[in-house]
Amino acid sequence: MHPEKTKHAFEPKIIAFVCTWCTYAGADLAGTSRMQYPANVRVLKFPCTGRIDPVFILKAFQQGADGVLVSGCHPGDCHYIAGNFHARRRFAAFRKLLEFVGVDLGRLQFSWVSAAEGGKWVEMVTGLTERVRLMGPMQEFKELALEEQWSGAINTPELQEAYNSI
Amino acid sequence: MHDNPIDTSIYAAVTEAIQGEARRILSEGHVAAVVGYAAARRKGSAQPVVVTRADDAGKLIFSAACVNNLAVYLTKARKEIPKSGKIGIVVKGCDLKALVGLMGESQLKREELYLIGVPCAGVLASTIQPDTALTAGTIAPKCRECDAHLPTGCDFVPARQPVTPELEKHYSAEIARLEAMTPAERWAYWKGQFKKCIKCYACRQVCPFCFCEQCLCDRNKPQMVETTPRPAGNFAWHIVRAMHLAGRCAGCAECERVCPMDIPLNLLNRKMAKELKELYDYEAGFEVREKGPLATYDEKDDQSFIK
Amino acid sequence: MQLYISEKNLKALLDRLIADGMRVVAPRMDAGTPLYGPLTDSAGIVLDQLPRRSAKEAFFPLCEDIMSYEKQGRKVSLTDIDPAGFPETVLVGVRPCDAAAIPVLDAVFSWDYKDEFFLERRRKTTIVGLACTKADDACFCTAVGLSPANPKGSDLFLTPLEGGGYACETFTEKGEALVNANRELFAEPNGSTALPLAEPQTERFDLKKVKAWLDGHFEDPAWDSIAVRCVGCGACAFLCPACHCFDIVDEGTEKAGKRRKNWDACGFWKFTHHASGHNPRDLQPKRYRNRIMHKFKYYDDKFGQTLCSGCGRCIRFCPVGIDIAAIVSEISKK
Amino acid sequence: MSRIGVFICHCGENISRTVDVERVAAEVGKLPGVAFATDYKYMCSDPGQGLLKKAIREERLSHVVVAACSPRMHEKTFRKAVESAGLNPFLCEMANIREHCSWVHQDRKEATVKAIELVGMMVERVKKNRVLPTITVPVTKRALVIGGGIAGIQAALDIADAGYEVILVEREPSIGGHMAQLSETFPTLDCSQCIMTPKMVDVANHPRIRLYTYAEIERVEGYIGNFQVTVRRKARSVIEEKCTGCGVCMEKCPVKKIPNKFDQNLGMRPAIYVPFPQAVPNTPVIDRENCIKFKTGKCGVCRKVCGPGAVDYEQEDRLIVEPVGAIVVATGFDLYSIEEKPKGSPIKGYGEFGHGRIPDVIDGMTFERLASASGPTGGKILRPSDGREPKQIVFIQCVGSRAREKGISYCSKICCMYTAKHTMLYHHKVHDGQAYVFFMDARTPGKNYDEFWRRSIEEEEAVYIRGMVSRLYQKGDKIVVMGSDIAVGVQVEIEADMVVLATAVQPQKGADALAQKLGISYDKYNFYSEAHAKLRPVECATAGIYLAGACQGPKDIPDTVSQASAAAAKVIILFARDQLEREPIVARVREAGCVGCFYCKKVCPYGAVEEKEIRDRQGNLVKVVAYVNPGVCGGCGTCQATCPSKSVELDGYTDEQIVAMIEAL
Repeated sequence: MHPEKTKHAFEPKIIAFVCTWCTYAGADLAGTSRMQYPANVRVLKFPCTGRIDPVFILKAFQQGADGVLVSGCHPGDCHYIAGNFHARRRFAAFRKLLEFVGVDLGRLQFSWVSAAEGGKWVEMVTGLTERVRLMGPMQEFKELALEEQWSGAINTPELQEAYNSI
Repeated sequence: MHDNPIDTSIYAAVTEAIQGEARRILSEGHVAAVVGYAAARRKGSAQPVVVTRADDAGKLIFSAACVNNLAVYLTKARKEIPKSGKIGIVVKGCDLKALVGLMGESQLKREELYLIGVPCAGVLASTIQPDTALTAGTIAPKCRECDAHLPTGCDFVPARQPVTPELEKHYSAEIARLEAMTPAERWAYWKGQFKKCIKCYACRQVCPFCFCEQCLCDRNKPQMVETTPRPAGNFAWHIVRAMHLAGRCAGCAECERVCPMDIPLNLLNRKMAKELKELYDYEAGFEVREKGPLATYDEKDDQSFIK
Repeated sequence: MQLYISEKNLKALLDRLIADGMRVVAPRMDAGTPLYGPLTDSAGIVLDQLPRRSAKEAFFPLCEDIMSYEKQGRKVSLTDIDPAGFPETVLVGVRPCDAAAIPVLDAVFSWDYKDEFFLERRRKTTIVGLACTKADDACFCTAVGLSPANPKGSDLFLTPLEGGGYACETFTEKGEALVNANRELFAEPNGSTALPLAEPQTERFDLKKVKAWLDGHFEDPAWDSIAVRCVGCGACAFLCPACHCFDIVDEGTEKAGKRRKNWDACGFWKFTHHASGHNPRDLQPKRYRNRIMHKFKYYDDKFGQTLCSGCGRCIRFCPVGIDIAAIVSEISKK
Repeated sequence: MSRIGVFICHCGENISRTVDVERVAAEVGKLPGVAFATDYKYMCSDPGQGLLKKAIREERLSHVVVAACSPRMHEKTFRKAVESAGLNPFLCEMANIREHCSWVHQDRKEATVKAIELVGMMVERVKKNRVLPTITVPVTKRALVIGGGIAGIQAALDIADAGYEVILVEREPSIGGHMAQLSETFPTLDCSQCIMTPKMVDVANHPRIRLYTYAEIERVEGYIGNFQVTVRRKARSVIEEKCTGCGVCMEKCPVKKIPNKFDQNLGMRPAIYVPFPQAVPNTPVIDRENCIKFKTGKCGVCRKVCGPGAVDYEQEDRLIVEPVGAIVVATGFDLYSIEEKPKGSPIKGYGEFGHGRIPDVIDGMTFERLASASGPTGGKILRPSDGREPKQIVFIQCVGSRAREKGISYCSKICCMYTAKHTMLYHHKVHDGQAYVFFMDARTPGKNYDEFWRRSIEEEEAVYIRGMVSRLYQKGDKIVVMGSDIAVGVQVEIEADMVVLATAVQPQKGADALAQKLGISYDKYNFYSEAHAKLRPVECATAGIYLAGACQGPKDIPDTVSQASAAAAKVIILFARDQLEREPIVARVREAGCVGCFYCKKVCPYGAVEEKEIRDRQGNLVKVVAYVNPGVCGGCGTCQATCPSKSVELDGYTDEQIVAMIEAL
């Protein structure tokens, strides 16, 4: 018997960028422990949070992510000594930039999840999914992607349909 | 208020001093060339010039129309400037900060430069006709919060003291205004601005720190940033640009000055500078530092935003 | 046909066109910058400033889709953009320098290959020109043989009058059709004299002499000194009413995307960069030389026209103060 | 055009129970570039791998995606299979549809959709994968062993006996560790020192073991086969090469009353001392905090009496760099001291047991010292407070361990057995005494362990009371222990003369700091994490580093010794090769785009980035660009994320691969 599943009107698309040593392993642990969490998340594995270029976060939003989770090893636990320390600064700056251009930071979550923290992984994914579900779809980048310069715009029914669908 | 004149009377004497020094270092063979400003056809206008002969030193000027940051001619736009020997360069205080940054990023060597510093009371804003008098209303926004009227650490600075009235700070006020908005309002503001962008890349080409030979945004395998000047691609470009300059830009505001679409690009740079100052107590351009704030870390860095 | 239209009626005309579903494109303020764009009502029109970008984008957009692709399984479906879908447009408030460049562009877009994207927009657009009463020292239309009152390229041309309103003259069927459909908004000329027109200060270039020099000086040390300051952006080409180079890019993902046509600029390093890594225009002076050559020699060689209408945008907005008027004037004296 | 093969694993029912694997195969089979898609019960099995290899050959596959468990589990398996079928192993990727999908979702539809997308992402990624050649690096055939307890000693001896040089580093002045402190050992009751000291001497005499005692690890750089370890040799103030170990200095030292940590502070030692008589090396160390010479500048007796002139007050810490190819970590454990709550410790404290307040409440290790013939009481069980023999003694088990509410949920594993041993030792020494044990369960799995435990009850008359102690307090010279006997269901109150607490086994202090230097992971208690709980219990996830003993989790001596030998075997296996193949996940510089800003060099944690001059044919300097030494590169990719022009790229995680995945969403 499975517990009854609540159906939601909006299922957000969540992309997670994680390091392979801690958070990916933590997510594996959540699996081996048979913990349950929303199926909205798609995990992209990196060697280290140090490898995560802010452009990827931007790209994820542009490609239709409603929420982005970035997670790696706790400070001091980096398999590569200091990758997460560099990442921490990079992300601290980048989120300020995103905030300044009007991205609601509720959609962008950073966390440290160690290989031992399967539960924390579940908590992070569930928390972000639920928060973004309440916030609704990330309209801004989707609208932007459909917008044309006035001079190049053509008013086709397909375009209108695409607009209406978001 | 806005038509309060700003005293630029020292510029004549500064011009004379620059010419004299350029003539001396060229004729004595200290430098192979001097990068400076020269008058151009339009009334009151100035443009960058490379002087290689002492006889041409008289072409050099300094005026409120000498807006360019010439640092760009020492890096990527350098190809046509004589390679051998020291280069002399005319620098305002704001330009000097870029040079300092470039030294930290292994792009320039101090010993290969002869710095002619300019005591500067300010230059004209980008949309102002070059023959306009400098006033509180026509001065470039960056000059309103200038903290480097007199460049330091130069090889030569004309002994003149610019008179610099206290002006209302433009960027701090704009940052505060935007910060007070809701995310949706800020998004709408920037969307409106970025929509105008035509991807002429003038901002990139004049930036002393955009010295990459191949810009990431020009690459197509993979295409990290769309090259089309549509709203989506424009937004991405400006975010990437601001992020790449974070911790490096010292506020010469060339990007904003040259933008033919009046996009307030330096506002993004100043916001990032403000954040990095608050987070890591770092300000670009004051001393040659090997590592900028995003090339280093402290184990105790703030991580209140990380769960 | 010579008529008079008051400022009020001009606005009424625009509002009526808009209400009828016509796209009315005119200069208006866009986030603080004067730019051409579709009006939602006549109140937004801004006629006292030269728009930052030229009128060419009404025919040659900054960026346009020309095709889209979508993969479904192993099938790839391609959809062409049908120019028939382009909207009927009235382009209002076009200054002589902008309007004059448009027929010049007809030549290149209908030469061997007929560019339906450009030509269909041309067919569907009525151009309402406007004489200039102001000029700054970057303006040089008179230097290339045009003038602040030259109606070249306009279907309908407006000249501001003393005491308000405009003298209105039609030059084409399209212009006449626009007037006839809204005849009651126009009146017979009332005898007012035109406002004093602008007088750009640049002396007229001897374009023949300029071309003659260019013919013989592909290699010349002058290029180095002219372009030593050029930093290689595209501002001049993008603001120019006559520059028309474009780049075609595919954008999208493995699944779906668009083929797009974007403005390009010969000042860019990438413009002639070969896939091999070789770049025949390896240094900035060679790129800037192409800009001058194209405007005053190549286009003349091919179409007998000059690719410059003297709007002065490239002078005003060159980040490093390159002044094409000064350069061409210099050449004409050689 | 790629010809990708996609293989969807059922994992028995582990995946197929939740994910419609046939549907996944059908859907991804439609993706452009996918030439073959199938599902199979167990992809990792022999027939599964056979299927994969057959398809590669018959379908002329160019790339492979295996959708199964975590790549952390089987990536190597499938890459090896792919390689044996003639494809470059790095053209194979795994989609994790078990740990990240079927095991964490219950809704079949959602899980199937997710699985299709996860596989789709990997299909797009693998299209951008490049052939990566394996990189070979030389192996430095010397090992570092950290910790000189029984684990470190065993590992060092085994490796050295196999013919390789070993550097053994011990923090304390002598090797021996906790085992040297023990009295007798379960389940045989042989004297700990009798079996330990010969091994210590073996270490000291071994021609291939270089022993650094009173030394700590300062810094670890490099990677498997090629570590550079900086060892800090703390100033001993005695020159080891000169000292003969005669002991005159210790006799003459005017400071005598310093509590000896080795004796759990019950015995005393001088300021110049060896921790115990059988110490190896038998070279004293000056405790500078308590030495009069160092405190006041006066004295200097030890230098005066030292014949060989070995005492050197000016000695300073020395940093020694040792190149090694493998590292065994054997830092052992410590007993949780409930009198003080260590900073950052998850344990909340056991104030109710009076440890530290009531002198005759001691921990198990203190009891060991009391029972040891070489201990402070010469092997007599005497109360620390008044030196009387306790006639009633209470042992309390699981103090700290298995107490989730206190912060530790694990079992310390050794306490049941050592408490049983303590009751026996007590009974042997205090014939008229009575031992009581409060316990939750007796955990005695091990050869002859249960027999041993039963003996303590049946033959040695210990009274085992199932239940926990709620409170104890001092009453006159007695300690009143109040507890419950849940077997009978009554409250019990015992007036004891001494109470022994079996406190939890914890990692050594500073275990986390050492892990950070080594770049190995650890759990929330600071026990070091093995690469796989079952199949790689000795290896760390960081290649070239191995674990032995209680630093990985509570262990008794036989388990510790077994693991130490296992770790040694792993090291010997590594050293059996001259060249080591390493994963070619390294950064490479695209010199054409590099402008030499050296941001990569600034952020590289390995110092792998060098400056390289590019010259034209005439020899003129064109530019200076970055060069990544593939042997030193750790493969984190921080350089690429930092490089403004993306002119450095991490193989295996290129921007193209990552963007392809993002775009597949």
